[in-house]
Amino acid sequence: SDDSSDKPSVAYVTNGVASFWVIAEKGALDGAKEFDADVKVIMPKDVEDQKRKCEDLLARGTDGIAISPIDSANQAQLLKQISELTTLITHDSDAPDSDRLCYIGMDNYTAGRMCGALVKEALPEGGEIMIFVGRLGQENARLRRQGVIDELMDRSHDSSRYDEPGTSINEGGKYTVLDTRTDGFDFAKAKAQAQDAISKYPNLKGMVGLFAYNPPKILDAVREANKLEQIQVIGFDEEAETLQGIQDGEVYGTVVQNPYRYGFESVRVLSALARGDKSVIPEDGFLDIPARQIRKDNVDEFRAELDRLTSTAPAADSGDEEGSDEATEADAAAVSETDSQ
Amino acid sequence: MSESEPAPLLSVDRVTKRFPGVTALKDVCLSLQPGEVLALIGENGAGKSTLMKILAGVQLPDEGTIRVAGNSVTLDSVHTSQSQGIALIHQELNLSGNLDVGANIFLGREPRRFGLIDKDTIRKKSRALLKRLGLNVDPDTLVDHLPIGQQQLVEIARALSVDARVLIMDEPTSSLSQHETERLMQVVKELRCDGVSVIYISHRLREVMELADRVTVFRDGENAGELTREEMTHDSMVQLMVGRDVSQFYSRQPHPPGDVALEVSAITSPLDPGQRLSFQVRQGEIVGVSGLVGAGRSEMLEVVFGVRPTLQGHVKVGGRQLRLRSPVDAVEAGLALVPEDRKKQGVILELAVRTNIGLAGLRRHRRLGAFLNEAQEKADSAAMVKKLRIKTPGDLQTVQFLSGGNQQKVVLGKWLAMEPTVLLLDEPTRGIDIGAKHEIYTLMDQLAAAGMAILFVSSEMEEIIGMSDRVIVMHEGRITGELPREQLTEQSVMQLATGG
Amino acid sequence: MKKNLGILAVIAVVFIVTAIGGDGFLSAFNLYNLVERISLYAIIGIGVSFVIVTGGIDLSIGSFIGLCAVTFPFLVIGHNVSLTTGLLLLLTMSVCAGLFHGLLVTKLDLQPFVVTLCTLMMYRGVARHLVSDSTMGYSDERFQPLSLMVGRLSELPWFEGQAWARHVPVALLIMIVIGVLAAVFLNRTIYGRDLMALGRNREAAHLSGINTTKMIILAYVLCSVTSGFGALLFALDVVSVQPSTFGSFYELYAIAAAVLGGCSLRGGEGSIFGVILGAALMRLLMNSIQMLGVSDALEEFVIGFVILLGVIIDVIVKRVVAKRRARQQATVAAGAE
Amino acid sequence: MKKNLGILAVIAVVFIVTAIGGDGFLSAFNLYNLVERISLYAIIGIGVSFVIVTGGIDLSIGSFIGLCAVTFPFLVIGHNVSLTTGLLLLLTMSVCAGLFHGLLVTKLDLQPFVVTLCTLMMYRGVARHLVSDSTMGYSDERFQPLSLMVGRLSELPWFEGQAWARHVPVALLIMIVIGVLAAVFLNRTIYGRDLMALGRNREAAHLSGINTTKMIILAYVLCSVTSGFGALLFALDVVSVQPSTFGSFYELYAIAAAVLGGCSLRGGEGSIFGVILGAALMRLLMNSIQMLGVSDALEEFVIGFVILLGVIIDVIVKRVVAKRRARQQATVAAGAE
Ligand SMILES: Nc1ncnc2c1ncn2[C@@H]1O[C@H](COP(=O)(O)OP(=O)(O)OP(=O)(O)O)[C@@H](O)[C@H]1O
Ligand SMILES: Nc1ncnc2c1ncn2[C@@H]1O[C@H](COP(=O)(O)OP(=O)(O)OP(=O)(O)O)[C@@H](O)[C@H]1O
Ligand SMILES: [Mg+2]
Ligand SMILES: [Mg+2]
Repeated sequence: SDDSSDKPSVAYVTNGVASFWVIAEKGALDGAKEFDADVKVIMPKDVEDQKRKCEDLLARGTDGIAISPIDSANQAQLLKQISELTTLITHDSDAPDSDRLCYIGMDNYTAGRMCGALVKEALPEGGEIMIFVGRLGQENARLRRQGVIDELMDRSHDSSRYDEPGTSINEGGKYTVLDTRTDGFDFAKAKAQAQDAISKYPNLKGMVGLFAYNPPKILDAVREANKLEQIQVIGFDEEAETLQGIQDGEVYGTVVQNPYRYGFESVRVLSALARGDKSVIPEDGFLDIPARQIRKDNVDEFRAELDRLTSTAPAADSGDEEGSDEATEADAAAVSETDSQ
Repeated sequence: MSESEPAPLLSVDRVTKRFPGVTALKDVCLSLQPGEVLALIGENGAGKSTLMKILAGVQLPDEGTIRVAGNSVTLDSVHTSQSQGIALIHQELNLSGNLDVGANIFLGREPRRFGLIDKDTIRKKSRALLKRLGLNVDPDTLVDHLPIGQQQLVEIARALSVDARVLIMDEPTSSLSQHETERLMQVVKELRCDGVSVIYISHRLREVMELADRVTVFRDGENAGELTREEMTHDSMVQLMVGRDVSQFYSRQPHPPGDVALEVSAITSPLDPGQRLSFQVRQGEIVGVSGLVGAGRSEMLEVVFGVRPTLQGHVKVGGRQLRLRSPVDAVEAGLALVPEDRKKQGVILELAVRTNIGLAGLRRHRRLGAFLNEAQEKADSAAMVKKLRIKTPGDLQTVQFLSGGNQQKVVLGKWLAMEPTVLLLDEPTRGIDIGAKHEIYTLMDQLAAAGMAILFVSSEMEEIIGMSDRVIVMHEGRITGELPREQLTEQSVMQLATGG
Repeated sequence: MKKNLGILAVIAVVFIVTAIGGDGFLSAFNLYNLVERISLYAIIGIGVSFVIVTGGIDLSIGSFIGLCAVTFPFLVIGHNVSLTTGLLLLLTMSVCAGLFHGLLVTKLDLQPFVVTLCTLMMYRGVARHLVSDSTMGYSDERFQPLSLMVGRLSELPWFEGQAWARHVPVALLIMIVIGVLAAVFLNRTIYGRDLMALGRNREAAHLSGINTTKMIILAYVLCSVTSGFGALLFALDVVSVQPSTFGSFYELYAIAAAVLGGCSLRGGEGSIFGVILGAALMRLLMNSIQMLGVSDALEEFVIGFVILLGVIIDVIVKRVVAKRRARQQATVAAGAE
Repeated sequence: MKKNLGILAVIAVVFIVTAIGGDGFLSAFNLYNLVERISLYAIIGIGVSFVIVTGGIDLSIGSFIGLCAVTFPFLVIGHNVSLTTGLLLLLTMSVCAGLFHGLLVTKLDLQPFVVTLCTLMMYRGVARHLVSDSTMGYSDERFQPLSLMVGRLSELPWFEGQAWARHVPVALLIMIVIGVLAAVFLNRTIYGRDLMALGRNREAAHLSGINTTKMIILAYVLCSVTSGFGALLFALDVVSVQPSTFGSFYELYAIAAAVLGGCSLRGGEGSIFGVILGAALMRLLMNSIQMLGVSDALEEFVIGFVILLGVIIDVIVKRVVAKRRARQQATVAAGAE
C-alpha cells in the first residue's frame, strides 16, 4: 500500500507486546488516517528483537521512526544508526543522549511519584506496602517503582536512585515497602504472588501494581482473601478490571498514561517532519503527555473517553473496521482539543 | 590339567558370577591351548555367554582368576581384554547402523593419518576381510541396509580385524545359512593354522564336530564335562548337555493335510518387483522355506504378515481375503510371526516375561471391551514358561536378563498363547539349545497335528529336511522350486537355493 | 508409590521447612491457593504424560493453552457464540491439534520434539493474530457457570453449606477425577498396556499386532484435549489472558512434573500418581519461596536446583535398593548350593 | 550436501520471493545484517549439534548464554577484572557447565532433557540474582577490542581498506572457522566417529572399547563452550543485556537449526553444513517477514510453519530417493542372474 510516494511512511516501535500498546497502535493508525501517512506498528519481544526489527525497518526504508527504547543507555549505537538514516523520535521512554528530535510521553519517575501520592491518600495512617511488577530489568518499571518508593519515603526528586529489591524499606516514616515481586509477565504467577503476599503478611495495608495487568490480579487475590476492607489496591494503566474496580470502590486509584495519544502524536510529528515541517517540535524537545491520577471521582469520565477511543478495539470484532473510522477520527480530534487547552 | 600339556594360553579358574536371582557361573574352569579350537556347548542359560563377556572385559567375575599366558589378569574393560589379544564376537549383533560397514569393522581402532581417520586404508582392509568371508558388499554401504545375516558377517569381520591371539565366537552362525557357515568353518580352520586359538560356541553340534579339537560342556553354570576329539559324538555331547539322551531327534510324523489355511497368490517379490510369489499351506502342514542369506525369505514372510507393503497379489487365510495393510490385520486373521531379529522385533527387553507373553493375546482376552484380563495373562505366561522350559527366576523377571535362547522362547510363547491358525516362523530355533530345539520340534509337530498350518524359514539344512512336509526354496527373491518330503536331500535343496 | 519415595521425601522436607520458617504458610487461605494451583498444573502434567509414555514429547502445550484461552472468549464474547457451542469448538480444536501432531509423528515419522516445537510457534502466532494482541478477559458474567470450576467446593449444589467444603477448591475434585480415569486407562486397559509397550519398543509392539499408529495418535489427542481443558481452567482462574505470553513455559512445568513423577522420556514408564506429586512439589516450592521471602531472582534457581536434587535422590535411592536386592538374592542363590 | 536438498530448496524459494516482494531486501545494509545474524545463530547451532549427535539435548543454552552475557560485564565493569582474566573465567565457567551436564548424564545416567531443563532454570536464576535484575551494558569502551568480533571485516588489520571487506561481517569469518573445525572434528577424527557411533548405539560403541562416558562429557563441554562464546558475540552485538530475558528461546532456535540441518534427535546423525543452512533459513525467514511487512503477530506462525514445511519436504524427498534406490537395487539383483 506504500507505493504512493507523496505519502510519508513512518514506523512506530514499542518496547514489547501488551494491550497497552494495542491502544497506542490504535492511536497511531488513527493518526495515519488523520495526517495521511502510512504507519507500520512494530511490537518487538525484547532488546535484541527491537534491534533486529529496527535494522530491518531501516533496510526497507522509512521516513521516520518513533521508538520506545528498552534500554536507552546501551542502545546508543542503534539510536545513532537510526538518527543517521532517518528521523528519530522517542515515545513512552526517552533517550536524552541520542539525537532524537523530540520525546513524546511522560516521565515514568514522576508518574511513579503520582502513584505513591495515591498510596498516601489511600493510607493516610501508613502501613506495609508490597509492589508488584512484570520485570525490573525495564527502565520504566524501575523508574515507576523508584518514584513510588521515594514518594512514600518523602525523599527528594531524584530518578537516579535505585533501592535493590529483596529488602524491606522504612526510613522512620509511616510507610514500609516490604518487597517487590516480579512475575516475568506470567499472569498466573502474578496472581499467585499477590495471593502469597497476602498469606505471608497478615497486616499488609497496600498493594501496588506497576504494570497494566498487575492491579486486576492483585484485586482478584484480595477479593478471594476477603481483605477488601484491610488492603488498598493502587495501580497503573487502564485495564478494564482496574477501572471497574475503582468504580466499585475496590481499587483506590490508578495512574494512567495516554497510550492512544502516544501513537497519535508520534505519527503526527513524524509525518509533519517527513513533509519538512519542523514547527511540530517543541523547543525543549519534550512533548508532554501528562500522566493522570484516576480515582472514583473521575473514573466515569475517563472510561467514557477511553471507550470512545477504543470503541473498535480489534478484539471486540475484527469485522467492521471501516464503519467506525470517521467516528474515531472525530474522537481523536476531540481528544487533542480537550488536552491542548 | 596334566603336566604333559604345554602351559595353556588362556585359563579360567573357578570363576563365579552372580546376577539378581541367578548364579550364572559356579566355579567354572576352562583352559585353551595355543592354536586350538575349543568348542563350548551347553543349554540355554548354561552360562556360556556370561563367561565370554567376562573374558571380553564386559563383565567382572565375582570370584575366580583368569590367566593369560600363565600370568593372572583382571579384565576390567574391553580395552584391557583387547590388549591381551582377546576378541569376542557377541551373540547379539552390536553394530551402529548409521555408520558404513568399514567404519563398524574398525570402530574404536581406526587407522589414522595425520591424526585424521584414514578412510582409504579402512576401505582397503575391510574389502579384504569381507572377501575372506565371502561377503561382497561395498565397505561404504550403511549397515542399516544389510539384512541380519550379512550384519552377522560384518561382526565376524570386525573380530578378525583385531588380529587376536584368542578369538571367541558366541554363536556366530545362528543367523547364517549353510553356504556362509561353510565359508566361516574354512576361515576358522585357516585361523587355527595361523596359530590363533578359538573358542567356538554353538548349538549346531554338526559344526562343533567338524571344527573342535576339544569340547567343554556347561550345565546350569557349572562344568558338566569335557570331551576330546575322539570322544565327540552327537549323543555323548547331548548326554552331557541335557543330562538325558535325545535320540530320534526330528519327531515329525506327517498327517494327511486338511484344506488350505494360507494361500498366497502372485504377490510381488519385495526384492525383485519383476517376480511374483505364490504358494499354499494347508492345515496340519509344516512347510519349510530355504535359501541363502539374502534370498528374501524374511521379506516374503514380512509381506504375508503385512509388515511390508506389497504392490500386487493377495493373501487368503482360511479362504478369507486379507487386507495386507499391517500386522494388526494379520493377527486378527489368526496369523502369527516369530521374527528373525528377536532383540529388535521379538521381545520388549525392558518388560517382564509375563507382559511379553501376554502382549499378543491382549485383545483376544480383554474384558468389558477394554480392560486387561490379568488372571488370563498370568495363567498363559505360567503355562508357556512350563511348556517351553524358559529358564528364568520367575515370570516377572525382565526379559533383557534372560539368556539369548530363553528370549527366543519368550517370543514363541507370546504367539502360542494366542493360538494362531497359521504360524510363520523366521529362524525359530536361532540360538536355541538342543533340548529346547527338540521341544520346539515336538511342539511344531503337535500344533500341526492339532490342525495349525506352519510356514518356517530356516537356514539350518538339517531342520529343514527333518521337519518339513514340503520345502519352498528361494533364490534372490524368486521361488526357484518346491520339494515334497520324499525328494528332500541337501543336494536338491542347495541346487535350487543357488539358482537352480 | 514405592518408586516415588525420593520425591515424597523432598516434598515432606520442603513442607516442614516452610511450615516452620514461613509465616502464613499454613493459613487456610494459602493452603487453599496451593492446592488449587497444584490441581491445575497436575492436570496438564497428566495430559503430557500420555505422550511421554509413548516416548514422545509435546512442547506445544504452553502456546496451545494460550491459543485456547484466547479463542474461547474470542468466540463467546467477540462473536456471541453460546457457551456450549464455544466449548464444543474448543474440544474440536483440541482434537484436531492432537490429530495433527499424531499424524505427523506416525505417518511421516517426524520427531515429536520437532513437530511440537514448530506448532509451539504456530499456535502462539495464531493466538496473537486472532485478537491482534489485545488482552482477553473472562470477567464477563457469561462465563459465570464455568467459573464454578475454579471456585470453592461449597459453591456446588451437592456440597451446599458444608463448612469443610469452603476450604476445598473444585479444581482438586476435577484433578482427582481426571487422575483416577487416567490411572485406570494407563494401568488397567489394553490401550494403556499398548502405549507402555510401544513406548519401549515400537517395532516389536507393531509386530505383536498392536496398532501403534492409532495408539500414538490417541496419546497426542488425549494430551491436547487435556491441555485445552486445562487452558480453560487457567484462564478462568487468572481471568485475563494476554495472547503473547499466556501459558508460555507451561509445557516445561508439565514435562518437569511428569519426569519428577517417574515418567521416562525414553518412553514406556509413567505413573499418574507420580505426576501429581511432581506438580505438587513444584507448586509447593514456588509457594515456599514466596513464603520464606526468598528474592524472586533466586526463585528459578531454587526450583531448578530442587527438581534436579529430586531426580538425583530418586536415582540414588533406586540404585541402593537394586544393590540390596541383588546382594540378598545373590546370598540366597549362594546358599542354595 | 545431497541430504540438504529439501531445505536448500526452501531457502531459495524464500529468498527469491523476498527479493521480488520486499523493497530493500537486497540492499548491502540488509544483507550485511542478515549474514551477521545467520553467523551468530549458526555458531550456537553448531554447538548444540555435538550434543544432539550423541542422542542428547541441551535446553540450557539460552539461559546459559544469558548467564555468561551477564557475568562478563559483571566481572569486567563491576569488579575491574581485566578482559583476558574475564575471558578465562568465562571459559572456565563454560567448561564447568559442560562437565556438570556431562557427568550427570553419564555417571548418574540422568536424562539430558531433564538435567538441562533444570540447569536452564538454575542459570537464569543465578544470572538474575548476580546483578539483582539490573540491565548490563557492553557500551563501555573497555569492550572495544572485543567489539571487533561483531564489526566489519575491514576493521581488521589484515583486510585494511579492502572495499569488499566493508560489507562482510567478522562474525561470518568466525562462524566459518568454527564450522570447518567442527566439520573436521565430526567427520574426520576418531572422536567424531566415536560420537556418531555411540549416538546411535551406545552399547555397541561401549563393547567396541569406546570410552562412551568420556566422549559424551566431551560433547557437552564443547556445546557449553560454544554457547559461552556465542553469548559473548550476542551480547557485544546487542550491547544491552537483560538478565531475565537475554538468550531465552535461543536453545530452541539452535536445536531447530540443527534439526532442520539434518541432525536426528535420536542421535547418530548430523551435518555441520546442514546446521548452518538451518540457521540461515530461520534468520532469512524472520528478515523476510519484516521485509514483506507481515504483521508481527504472524511472525511466529510463519516461522513455525515454514520450519515444519522444511522438515516435511525433507522427509518426503528422502523417501522418494530411498524408493528409487530400492527399485534400482532390485532391478540390479534381478539383472544379476
Ligand atoms: N545381566 C544379567 N542379569 C541377570 N541375569 C543374567 C544377566 N545375564 C545373564 N543372566 C542369566 O545368567 C544365565 C546365563 O546366561 P548366558 O547368557 O550366559 O547363557 P548362555 O549359555 O549364553 O545361553 P544361550 O545359549 O541361550 O546364549 C541365564 O540364566 C541368564 O538369565
Ligand atoms: N533394510 C534393508 N535395506 C535394504 N536392503 C535390504 C534390507 N533388508 C534386507 N535387504 C535386502 O533384502 C535381501 C534379503 O534380506 P534377508 O537377508 O532378510 O533375506 P533372507 O532370505 O531372510 O535372509 P536371512 O537368511 O538373513 O533371513 C538381502 O539381499 C538384502 O540386501
Ligand atoms: Mg549366549
Ligand atoms: Mg531373514
